[in-house]
Amino acid sequence: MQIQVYAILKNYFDKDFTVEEAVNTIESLNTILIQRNPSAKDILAGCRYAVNDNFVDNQFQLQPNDSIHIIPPSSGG
Amino acid sequence: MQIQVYAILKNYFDKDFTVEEAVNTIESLNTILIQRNPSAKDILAGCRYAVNDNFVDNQFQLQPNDSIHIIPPSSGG
Amino acid sequence: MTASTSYHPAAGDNANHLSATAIDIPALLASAHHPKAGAIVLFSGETRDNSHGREVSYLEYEAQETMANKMIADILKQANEKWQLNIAIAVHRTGKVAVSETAVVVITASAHRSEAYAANRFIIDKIKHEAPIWKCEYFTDGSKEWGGNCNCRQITGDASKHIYEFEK
Amino acid sequence: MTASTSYHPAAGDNANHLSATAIDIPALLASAHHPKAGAIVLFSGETRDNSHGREVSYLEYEAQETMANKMIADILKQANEKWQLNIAIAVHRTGKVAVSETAVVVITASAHRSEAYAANRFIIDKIKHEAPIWKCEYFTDGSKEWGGNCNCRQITGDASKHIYEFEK
Repeated sequence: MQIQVYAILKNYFDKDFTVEEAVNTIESLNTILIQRNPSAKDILAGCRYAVNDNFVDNQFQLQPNDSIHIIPPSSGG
Repeated sequence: MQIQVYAILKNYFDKDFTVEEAVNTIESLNTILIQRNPSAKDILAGCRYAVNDNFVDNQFQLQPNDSIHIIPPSSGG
Repeated sequence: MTASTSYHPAAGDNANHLSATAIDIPALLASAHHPKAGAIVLFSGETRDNSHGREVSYLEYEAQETMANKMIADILKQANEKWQLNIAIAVHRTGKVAVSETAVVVITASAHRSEAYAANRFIIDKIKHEAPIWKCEYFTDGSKEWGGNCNCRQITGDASKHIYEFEK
Repeated sequence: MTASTSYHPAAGDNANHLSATAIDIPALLASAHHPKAGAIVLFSGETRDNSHGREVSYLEYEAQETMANKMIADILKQANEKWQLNIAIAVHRTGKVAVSETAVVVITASAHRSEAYAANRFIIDKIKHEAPIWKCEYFTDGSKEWGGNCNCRQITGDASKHIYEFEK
């Protein structure tokens, strides 16, 4: 499963990386990411997940080939 | 006494003209102007008078050499 | 025109806020950047091709120039005192203004956007109600009409008291 | 860039609302005239030389580009439906933006000025809160910081619910 992170999340993870573990939902993916880097827990709690360019909720069912973007709060403008 | 009018008032008076009659106040000037052109009465009622580039009220005491501008409501922008 | 149309709090206001020729908006905007300003708001009032259901050919603006210039300078000063602006610029056309051309431009710059928007709106509303500037509409049917007067006096009973849109 | 950044209600929105190079504001403004529009409002968000008391060298913007572009297009569409605009344009920079350079520009045009101001404010507030675009501040002391995040979630309890300035 391909993950892409942005902005402040790049201080905690590589910009692009792969999760090989079997994950069915965003919630389980989130758990894995916190295991990988526990210091990212608070930051991740403020982020939203997008799958194929649409925001999804924690119960969203992931497919193995989904492209997942983790979206921190906006700071544009 | 030199009078200058603007905008819609030019439909009722010359742009620049002279009042030779002795007038002491804006109020008496206004009366003379209405005598000259009674159809301007309503329009004049909505206008303000300026003497030497300052707005003045009806009781303002005029001097013979004052330069008087009659200012219709704004329609700029 | 560029430098002379801005209000610089420190320098006072010796600007000319009226222009008998086309307003150079890119030049004014280029002069409105400021290293402390995070927000620039520009308003351009332009001639529409219609008014009260009639087809407009062009507008012509007349002003009592010395008073209008002084009053616009004073309005910019008020806005600056109220919102601590980095830049406040206003220029109003006189003479003929074709459809889609700018009749009046207001530019405000401040650290944050709320102040730039509020000040901009304040300035244009004040200019429209107070400055001795008048529009004559020339219609495509050949007729003309002095128009769109501020008629606040009918409500306030005082020609010097206005109902400003920014207060609504 | 000129034609492709505006929202034309009839044509839908195929514009690119992100730009990796300097935004050509005079060109955008020139494209925003409309014979039915009496009011054009332009907002330019620019890099300030300071932030939270520290001296800023420049900003760098990153975006999730496909989502940001789609969301900005949708925000312009919402504004157009709400205020019947003649023109609605928005472009946000990505990459490095120096002090006094434009990071984001919004242009709205409508028959009368109230709608142009309100729509402009709506669009910039929505973009700032919603669009997946992030600012990294580079300070003159050599440090950098991802900053100024929308933190509405702490108040609303929902990352998709924001408190917009235009509603205040």
